[in-house]
Amino acid sequence: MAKTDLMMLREDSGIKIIEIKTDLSSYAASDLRKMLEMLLEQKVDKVIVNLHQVHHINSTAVGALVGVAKRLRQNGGDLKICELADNLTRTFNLIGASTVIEIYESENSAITAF
Amino acid sequence: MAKTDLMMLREDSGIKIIEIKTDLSSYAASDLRKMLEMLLEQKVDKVIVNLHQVHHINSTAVGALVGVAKRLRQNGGDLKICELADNLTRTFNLIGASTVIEIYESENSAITAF
Amino acid sequence: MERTCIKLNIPSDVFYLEPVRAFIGNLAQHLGFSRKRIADIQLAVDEICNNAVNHGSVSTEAVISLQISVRAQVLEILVQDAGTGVDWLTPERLSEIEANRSPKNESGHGIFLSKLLTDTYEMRYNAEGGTDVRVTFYQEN
Amino acid sequence: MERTCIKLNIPSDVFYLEPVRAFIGNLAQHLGFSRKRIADIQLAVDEICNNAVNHGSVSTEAVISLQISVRAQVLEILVQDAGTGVDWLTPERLSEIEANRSPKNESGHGIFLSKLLTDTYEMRYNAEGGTDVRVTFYQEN
Ligand SMILES: Nc1ncnc2c1ncn2[C@@H]1O[C@H](COP(=O)(O)OP(=O)(O)O)[C@@H](O)[C@H]1O
Ligand SMILES: Nc1ncnc2c1ncn2[C@@H]1O[C@H](COP(=O)(O)OP(=O)(O)O)[C@@H](O)[C@H]1O
Repeated sequence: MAKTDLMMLREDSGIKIIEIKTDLSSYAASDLRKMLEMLLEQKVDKVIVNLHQVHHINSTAVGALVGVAKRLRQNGGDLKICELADNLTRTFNLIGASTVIEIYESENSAITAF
Repeated sequence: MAKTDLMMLREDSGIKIIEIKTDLSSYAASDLRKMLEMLLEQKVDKVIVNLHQVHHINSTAVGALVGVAKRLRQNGGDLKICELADNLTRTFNLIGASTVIEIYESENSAITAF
Repeated sequence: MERTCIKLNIPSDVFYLEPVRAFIGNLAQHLGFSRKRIADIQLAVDEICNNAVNHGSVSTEAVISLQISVRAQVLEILVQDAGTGVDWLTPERLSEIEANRSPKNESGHGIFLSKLLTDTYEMRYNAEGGTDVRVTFYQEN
Repeated sequence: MERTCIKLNIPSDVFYLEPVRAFIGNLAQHLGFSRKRIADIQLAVDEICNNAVNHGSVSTEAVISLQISVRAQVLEILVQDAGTGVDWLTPERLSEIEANRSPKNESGHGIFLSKLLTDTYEMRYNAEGGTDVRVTFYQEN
């Protein structure tokens, strides 16, 4: 089962930026989690996840983002997310995750917030 | 079962232009056929069907377009189609309908061809 | 379900929840649900199916069954799993799940979300020893 | 079919072919088929299902059944209808359909197209007196 181009990893101002290219249900969330674990192992401390191409997210994917954000903060880093479609913002709000994870309108504002 | 915004009818240089807003499988093809029948009853003779928002077409919908094109030609009019995605062009070619119905890259070239 | 229109059986694997979501989204759209409501329906069904796969199945050999009934103004969806032999569906366990839910937790949001996003929500054991979750979505207009 | 992964039953109504197409498209995409191939798969299945609805069913009360099997590099789809009591599937009738096909005709392109777009194509009567159409799509790479 081919998983190509699910996400793209970039760097800007010393911050790792993950651009997600697919909907974030449980199927893709496991890859997201692996990618984030890899960054944690590499002692990366600043991560931004850009969600502008994501049309659907579920609680498993939200949980993966929240979990990594908490672990990065313990080392003085953080994971911030940006460019959420309305229904994604709604999902984060309903879960309450928008109080646990920082959400930005644009990638630039997420970068400058670090 | 709600069918809203399936197609939009415009007029340009005395030509009726139907812009299809949905995939053209059998479900929507029946509406397309009704719309075309209505134009035939109104003695309209020049019709362009713009397919730029259509991602899928099947033989039923192609048949509806071919049928109306033939009837319009009997009265000196025509139905031309334009702005087909690659897979739509492929479907017309496989059926052979591209030899029976005139296909244009842009709406403008279809208009000037009348 | 008085009139079950659609039956959909998939292997218990999150891979297949992707086409299921596409199916449900397209169906809801053609039924005239709003964009916002379609997203809610897709999320609720995703959460319910995820639980069926992750908690209600012994392996990917198990089957998840969806029954989708379309009536005037009502979309009803029943998701059935075969269970794992564990009795989990007790009022105590459900209260505990609810009480333990916190935005800070990485998991435990699925039932909460799907209850929130549906117009009716029912959970019960089925004959196979698994769980049935039956939800409905009403059309506003 | 050695391993039937997915079963999908819908009422015999072209309305439901819309979500079916979304399901098949999403599945083929996740299996790694190319965009062009996905369009071919969706068109072939659309044509086959249309025939099941328009020629192989007595009414919308009839059921169209799809069985989709996913194996390494092969997507196999079986479409079954319940039939209308008419014996149509004879070599003579099939030759006639083929001989009569013309680009100028409004109909009669469905079987031609679906044969063209599939890697294997098989049509036969089923136990219910309806028609089974079984097709496969191989992955190139
Ligand atoms: N279909 C099911 N079969 C068995 N247990 C279930 C099922 N659905 C939910 N549960 C139980 O309820 C708990 C809470 O589910 P949920 O709120 O969706 O959060 P999560 O799935 O993230 O744990 C699960 O951890 C599981 O123990
Ligand atoms: N599933 C089926 N059950 C009964 N008859 C069928 C079925 N599929 C095809 N046919 C017959 O074959 C003919 C040709 O089908 P097709 O090539 O798809 O063109 P069309 O559907 O436009 O007529 C149909 O008109 C019908 O008589």
